[in-house]
Amino acid sequence: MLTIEITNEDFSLDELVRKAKRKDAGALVTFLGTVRDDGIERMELEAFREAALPELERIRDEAAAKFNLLSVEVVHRVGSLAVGENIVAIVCAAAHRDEAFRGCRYIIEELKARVPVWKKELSKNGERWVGHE
Amino acid sequence: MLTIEITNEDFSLDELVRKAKRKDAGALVTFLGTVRDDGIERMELEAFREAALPELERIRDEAAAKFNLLSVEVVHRVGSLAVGENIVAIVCAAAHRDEAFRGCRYIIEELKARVPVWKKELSKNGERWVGHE
Amino acid sequence: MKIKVMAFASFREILGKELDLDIVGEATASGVLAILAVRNKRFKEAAFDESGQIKDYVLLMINRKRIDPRQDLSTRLHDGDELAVFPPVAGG
Amino acid sequence: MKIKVMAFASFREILGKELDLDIVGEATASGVLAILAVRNKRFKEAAFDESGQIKDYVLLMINRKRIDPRQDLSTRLHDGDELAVFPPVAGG
Repeated sequence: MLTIEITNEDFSLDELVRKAKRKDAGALVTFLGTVRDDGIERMELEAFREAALPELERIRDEAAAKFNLLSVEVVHRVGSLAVGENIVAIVCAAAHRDEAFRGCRYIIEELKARVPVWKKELSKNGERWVGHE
Repeated sequence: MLTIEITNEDFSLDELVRKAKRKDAGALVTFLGTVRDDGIERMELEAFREAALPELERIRDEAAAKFNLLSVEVVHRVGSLAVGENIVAIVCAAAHRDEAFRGCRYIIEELKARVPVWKKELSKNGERWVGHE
Repeated sequence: MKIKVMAFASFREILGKELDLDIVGEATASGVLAILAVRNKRFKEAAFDESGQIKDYVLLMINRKRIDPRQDLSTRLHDGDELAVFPPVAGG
Repeated sequence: MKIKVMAFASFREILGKELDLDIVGEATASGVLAILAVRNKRFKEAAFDESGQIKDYVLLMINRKRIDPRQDLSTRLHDGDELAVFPPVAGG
């Protein structure tokens, strides 16, 4: 019902939405993060999986309680990704759209601040860990 | 590039997202409206297509300008839909997530207020046009 | 002069989706609505209040542009114009 | 006493993903970091400033719970504990 995954594999939004759908849900909001081309060629993603999964579960539970979410699906990829590839998807289902929008926004903001995942950008000029001083 | 459709057919979010993806987009936010079970059995959707399409184009252009959207896909269904079926999908791609979230929210709010589409709910107790006095 | 009337949602159920009216002399939006009210009692009850005013929830478009029923009912219609009548929108 | 050190991102590139340290006597978070700094000059330069303070951007977890490097560095570690060292997170 509430799935959280950290994986090397790509995912399908149709599949995530199919899992998130509820009869009492009228609104599903999806955030999809992709590798943006700002001069980079690839991105490498690394996770502290054993700490990231429980942190994602806490964030999901917080969001579900705050915004009356009926279901939540989260997938975060790790490994080497090319420009345009999917990094993360968050699907939130709620009775009404305000809750679904706010719940989805909450989860991606908290994920970026709290979940132990790191990105390294690889470009022609070298490589750089994102978020360093 | 910027597709707007009013159709009897169901749609695939994967397909819409594939069309909306851009190399310079890091965030795609999708709103999916579905038929919610609050005691109804079906819903019938009707559009004034010749007026709805240009209104959707205006809304899309306003959102693209206000929120720096790189692409927008909108599909709205008409006809008879069962509980759980897709009604509307809006996909907004932007460089950053704040723009994508705000652009997607803007389009669904304006769509609901301005676009000539109507819903009739059908339940065991009869039928009711939504939004009437 | 031919005027096409289009109706949607509850008004479509009363009037049908499209009507072609043939109007003699000058035509205005309020004139067309009055003709419809005379021809169709259910439309009269749905669209007008007891004092003969258009109800607030009735929305109108001339050639796919919204008009304000409080100000623009005397708008002159021309041969081939299209008047759309519908209740508040509810899509999405 | 065995302590497992896990390192991620830039610190993984310096230290490797996992190290098993065998520590004699009592162990604290700051004690383990000091041992790592002695063994690995690149780690010392990446994690400590010139006055020997842990840099602000270094994040620490003991058994997958964040600790505050300004207050909790003297936290006692026990046999089998896991200390994780990493830079600011940047997922999504």
